[in-house]
Amino acid sequence: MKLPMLGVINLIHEADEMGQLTANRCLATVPFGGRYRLIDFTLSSMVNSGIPKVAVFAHTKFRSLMDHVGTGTYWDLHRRGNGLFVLPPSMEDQTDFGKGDLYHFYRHRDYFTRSSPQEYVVISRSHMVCNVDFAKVLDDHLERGADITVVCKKSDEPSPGLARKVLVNGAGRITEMQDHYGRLNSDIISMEMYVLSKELLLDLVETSLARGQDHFVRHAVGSMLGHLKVNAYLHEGTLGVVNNIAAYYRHSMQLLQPDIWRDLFFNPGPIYTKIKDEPPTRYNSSADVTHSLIANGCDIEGAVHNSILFRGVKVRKGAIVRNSIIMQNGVVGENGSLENCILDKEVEIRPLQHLRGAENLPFLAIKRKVI
Amino acid sequence: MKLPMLGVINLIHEADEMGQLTANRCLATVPFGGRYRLIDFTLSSMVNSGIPKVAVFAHTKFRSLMDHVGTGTYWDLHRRGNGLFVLPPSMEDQTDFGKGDLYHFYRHRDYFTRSSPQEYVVISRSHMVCNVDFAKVLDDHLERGADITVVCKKSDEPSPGLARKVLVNGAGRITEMQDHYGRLNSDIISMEMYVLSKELLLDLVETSLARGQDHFVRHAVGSMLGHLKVNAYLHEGTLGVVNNIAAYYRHSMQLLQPDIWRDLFFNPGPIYTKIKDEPPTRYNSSADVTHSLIANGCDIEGAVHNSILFRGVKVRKGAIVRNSIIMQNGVVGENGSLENCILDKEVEIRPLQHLRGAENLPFLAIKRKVI
Amino acid sequence: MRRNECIAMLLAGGEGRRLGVLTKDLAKPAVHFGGKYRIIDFTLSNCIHSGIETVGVLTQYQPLVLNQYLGIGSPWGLDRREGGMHVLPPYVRSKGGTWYKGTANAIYQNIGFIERYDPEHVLIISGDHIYKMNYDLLLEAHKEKRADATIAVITVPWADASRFGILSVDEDSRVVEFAEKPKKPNSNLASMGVYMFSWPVLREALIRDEADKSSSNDFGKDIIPTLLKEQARLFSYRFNGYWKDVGTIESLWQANMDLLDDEPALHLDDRSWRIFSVNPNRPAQYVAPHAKISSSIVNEGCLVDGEVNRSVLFQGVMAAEGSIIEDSVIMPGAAIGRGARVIRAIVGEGAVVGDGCVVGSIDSEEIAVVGSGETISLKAEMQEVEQV
Amino acid sequence: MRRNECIAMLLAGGEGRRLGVLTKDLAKPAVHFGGKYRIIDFTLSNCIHSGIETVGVLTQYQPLVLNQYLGIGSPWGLDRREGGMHVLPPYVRSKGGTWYKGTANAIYQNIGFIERYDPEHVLIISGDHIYKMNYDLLLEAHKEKRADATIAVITVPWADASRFGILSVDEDSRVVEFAEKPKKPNSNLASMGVYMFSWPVLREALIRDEADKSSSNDFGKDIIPTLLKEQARLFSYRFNGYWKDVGTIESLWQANMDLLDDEPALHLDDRSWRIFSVNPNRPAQYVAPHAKISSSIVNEGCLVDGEVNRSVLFQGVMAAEGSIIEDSVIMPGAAIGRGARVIRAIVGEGAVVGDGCVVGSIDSEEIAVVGSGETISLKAEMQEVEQV
Repeated sequence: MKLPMLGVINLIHEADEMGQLTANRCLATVPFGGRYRLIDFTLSSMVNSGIPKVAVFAHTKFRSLMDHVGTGTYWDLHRRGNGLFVLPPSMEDQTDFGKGDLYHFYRHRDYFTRSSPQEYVVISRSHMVCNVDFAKVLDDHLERGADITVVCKKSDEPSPGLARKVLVNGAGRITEMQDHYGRLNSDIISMEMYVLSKELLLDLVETSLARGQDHFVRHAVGSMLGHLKVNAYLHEGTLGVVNNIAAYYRHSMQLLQPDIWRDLFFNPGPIYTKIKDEPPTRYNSSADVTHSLIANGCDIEGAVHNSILFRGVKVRKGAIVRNSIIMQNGVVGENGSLENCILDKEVEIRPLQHLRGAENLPFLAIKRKVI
Repeated sequence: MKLPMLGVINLIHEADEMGQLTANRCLATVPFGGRYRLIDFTLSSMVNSGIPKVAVFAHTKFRSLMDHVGTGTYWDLHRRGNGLFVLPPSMEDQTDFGKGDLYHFYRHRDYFTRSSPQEYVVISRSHMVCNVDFAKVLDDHLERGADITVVCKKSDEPSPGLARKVLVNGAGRITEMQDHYGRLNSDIISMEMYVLSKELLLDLVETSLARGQDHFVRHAVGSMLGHLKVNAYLHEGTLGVVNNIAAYYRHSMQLLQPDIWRDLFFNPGPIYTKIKDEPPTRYNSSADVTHSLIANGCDIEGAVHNSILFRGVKVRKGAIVRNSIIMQNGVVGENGSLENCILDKEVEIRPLQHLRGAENLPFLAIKRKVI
Repeated sequence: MRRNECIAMLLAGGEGRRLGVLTKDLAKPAVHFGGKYRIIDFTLSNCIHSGIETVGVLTQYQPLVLNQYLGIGSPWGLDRREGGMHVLPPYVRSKGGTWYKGTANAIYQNIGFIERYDPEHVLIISGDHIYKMNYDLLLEAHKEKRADATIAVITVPWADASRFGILSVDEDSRVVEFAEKPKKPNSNLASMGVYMFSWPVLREALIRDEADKSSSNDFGKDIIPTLLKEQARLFSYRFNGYWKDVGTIESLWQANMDLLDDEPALHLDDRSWRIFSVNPNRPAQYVAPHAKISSSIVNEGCLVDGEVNRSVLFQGVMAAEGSIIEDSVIMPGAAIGRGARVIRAIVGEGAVVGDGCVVGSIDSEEIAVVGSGETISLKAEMQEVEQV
Repeated sequence: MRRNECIAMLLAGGEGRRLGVLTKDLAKPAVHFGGKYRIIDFTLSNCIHSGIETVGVLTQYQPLVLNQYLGIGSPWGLDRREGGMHVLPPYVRSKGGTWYKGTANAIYQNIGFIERYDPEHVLIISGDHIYKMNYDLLLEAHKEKRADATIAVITVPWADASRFGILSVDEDSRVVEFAEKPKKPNSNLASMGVYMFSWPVLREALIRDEADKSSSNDFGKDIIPTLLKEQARLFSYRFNGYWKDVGTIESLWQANMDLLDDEPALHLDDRSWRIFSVNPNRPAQYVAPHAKISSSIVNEGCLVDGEVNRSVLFQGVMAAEGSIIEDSVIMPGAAIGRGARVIRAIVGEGAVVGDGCVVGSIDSEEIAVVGSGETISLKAEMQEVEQV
């Protein structure tokens, strides 16, 4: 059942254009999908795939991360000898902060060398909203004798999120990789999940650093495409690249398609998150809710259409919520209205207040604001 | 049962002259007493006193801290709504690091304002090795109508550790406070445990910061001695001020007095620590152990006198250990000898190696060294 | 071990025969309630909110699901190093063993457990009731009166009084009469089955009761009447909140319906008195473009594509396109097919109401019940008709 | 739920009558062993190390301490979201309930539990034995032979063979004969009470065995002989490590003594096969200036001021100045007074051997026993003498 693979969720210098949503939290803990945080998707995928140990390489603003993941109980990672490790950046001196991720991999190398039995590693990010079976990826990796296997997604409709594009040849080998601002013309993007042997990883880390290179994907993988067999594994399921506001809004709204709801949350396994003891949601006699995703603990007296309500949101009498996302404990006062809005946690909209953003530029309210 | 008091263990700029022992860990997690870390004493005291919530204000090198305390399970602090919070320093920019503790208190003020029912706070450090009943301190604080109550220790025999001295008048009020390098002549030292109301604390934090002062004890307490009623509460039990090597060695060796062993570990409550699944200690047919403290998982074939062995230490045949402290998983090879030594975790002493430090300057071996 | 002022003993052995197919594999305290909870969640949450951190849970009938559900008490904050929650099934002793004979015998058999904690007071409660109560206030009243035992009481309609244990009390709230299900009640103060005892008094009463071969070993029938006869200091403590014994299909259904008023008598969304439960961890519920939901409670993981009115939907319920659910309770994981209609009914855990099927009727007095795991399909219905 | 290849059912109902005063309030699997452990720690640790994460623990006799000890299995890493450890006491069903009649009946009554996990194989083990075994290798052998059942066996001295279930096997390790405690054994291969069954085969065998009114519903006496008679594919799997059934005072004492050799047959300090346990959380042991300890095992929280030789001291034992402990086992929290001598003895949990008292003797064949919580004092000894 247990996969011979370690998990790493690498938060170091993760591409983040989320503006106010990451003012006081890291990208990994941005709330998503009514009750989750972005990191839940990758973390649950790893657990469901049978990966017994996962390390999160934290970097900045990770208090929310520590609070959210704790010792991993909610992901069933509270194992003897630990299943979940949150590793803060080592900070010998203040310049360490700006150094590339390979430098931090090196500082965390104990994690790899001490977890003896697992031979393989998957290095991932936290902002890919998906449900992946890494057991299949490892099978593919071994079957095709790859040095590195990159989980990729082929899509006609590009996500507004920032993603690295790859060029794949007929044999499924990656021949070219470019950062999101590159000009490469390809409909395949990297999901930033890299499977390789622990031995190769440690070799790449040390060799790259010795050459003065400190970026895992650009240097340790990208510059080695000619020397190493780097394969693409195409993920079939749904994917959201969530690292800017446009992508956040678009991929949130996609959850209102029942096929995507089912695919993301149940297939191949369930997505876990931190438990809160919210009661079920109450629909008042005057509630009018259609085409929406509603988390627990909401109390709805008004109208909600085409929207996502997180846990504990109150929509008062006569209020109308359209095409909006309201995070935890938000309140929409009587006869207020929202259209194309994203409210961060604990925002209160006063009675009779009307807010309207644009479909391609939603109105964003920061945490705990009273409007 | 529950005390109306929050606990804070403040690691920010904690006085630390422990040299190599804190090269890769914070003072709070320096191993002590065979199986504990320094922070265990204050943390267990708080829990045994009925303090329901404890925050640890972390600062540097706190990975070992996160690993050690986890979510507080071993201290029975894994409560609904959380009993233990490890709060990393917020780092908006890199200069935040050097700022005084009041600045960080301010950044963590949510912890005080959100834990509504508790009216009082105790602010402590991690390097005071003692077993204190904070319920008694709070009783004293309320009975005598103090603004701030400082837990103090009166002692004829000054600890080699760095401590703040205080002058106490006949009414038990503190009239003068000086840092360890001060010239104040007094046999009473501060145990750096300050009890005050949450309201006063928040007032002091904001007022001091607004005046450009950022040091809790020097500014918020010390400079207010004329304005506020700052009382001393004299602790009766044993105390070790452990923040330099001399104090570390001296207070460790004091544990070999059965009275101190009993007083520190059982009175008024037990000291908790992270559980490891070590087997009981094995004494071989050739073992010769006297006047020592031996943790679990040791395997002793040689001689151990007047020493402290942490968990999993092996003393091979013919080896002799005297007046020494050997931390977790240390190995003393056949016919080796140690006298007046402190070995950090996982040090291996080769067969026939002989090491000898001085009583007032023990030989110190760094973690994982093979000698 | 620090001395406990008060520990609780929770009677969770109820068989709940009158709940029929809903308790086939389930002890009554494990029956689902309120869209998310099991009945026992209420008393366990009451304990932790009242500062009682040592709770013995006495199980007997069908404890498998209940034991698994309770675990070591973590969901209720009762996984403590000292005290905490302990499940106490009957067990064989050196001289052989018996099942608990009555509520008093159940406590008698666990005197050893209670003595480990050396409490001053013992609270006896039952896992069958739905209410939010601060037992600490009961304890305060008990101590103030220097009572031997204090019985929590609630005012019931006179018409219902003969279904309860009825107390008559004097101006000082002291109990002067106690009658178990009296035909002609002298009062409408009913015992809630919540007793605060001084432990030495209870201990002695239990030992004497056990020695009395004619006793049925029950609190209401034996222990309380005997203490009253002996002029022990028995007091009543009046509770004014919502309280319900959900012993029948009708009352289980009604208690669920009670939650659906715009201003319900029992608030589940009270942040200072959260009802803790084992959380199912499902995604947010999905409401389809043409769904209608009103006056209802819906839990995580539901997918609603029909009309839901005055109903309670537990986690993972699927209500397909065109389905209508009214005045009903749909237990976890049940599926209601396309165009199916469920009215005045309880649909059990994992049950399936097939496309186009009809369960219950607005005109029926009785609540229709679909048992846990049952499947109702049009084909089966037609076959039944054919057989007639 | 993901399908489980193999789940374990652990029989922990043993009453251990022959352990006398040591099991008065304790099921046998909860008996202390090896300075820190309880006997059941070994099988539970074996399970998790072998990759078996679903374990049903069948309790019956005196389960209170055992239940509390087991909790939800966290110490053994068995508190899992799916599967994990479940304690299964006997319980009342709709038609009334009975205690487990025999080992096979205990499993029969929990067929419902097993089917929830839909396993391919079921491992039957007992909580009474001390050994470290990788059940995954047993499963591999079982699958390789495409066996219906595979029985773990160990070679015993011919002289002891008549105390065990004895198997005769052919070159292919197939079982050709099985005799429960034969007077004239044909082999010295003894069953360890560790059985790997293919679940469909076991399920059917249990149902048929239950229907047979003449059966004693025991694995060794009924299930295995019947399967053998029916020519089912029964194989043996040879185990070469340390294995001990600690059913008597003598064998419990001997198993503890086995740990004290400089090169013991059973290693407790094996980091790849840790024996997990509930850790007592006591300070490091204190050895006084004039103490002498050799060939012994001493746990946390002990305070040794005397001489300890060839003995096992559990957590929190106090051995006062001038005391002598030899060839003995001192259970948790026991206190040995000044100048007291304990020789060839087992001193129970929390017992007190007063100053100057003598327990046991080097010349005695039998192991002296001081019961849990008992106090032995010179005064009492003298009084006894006076009464004679």
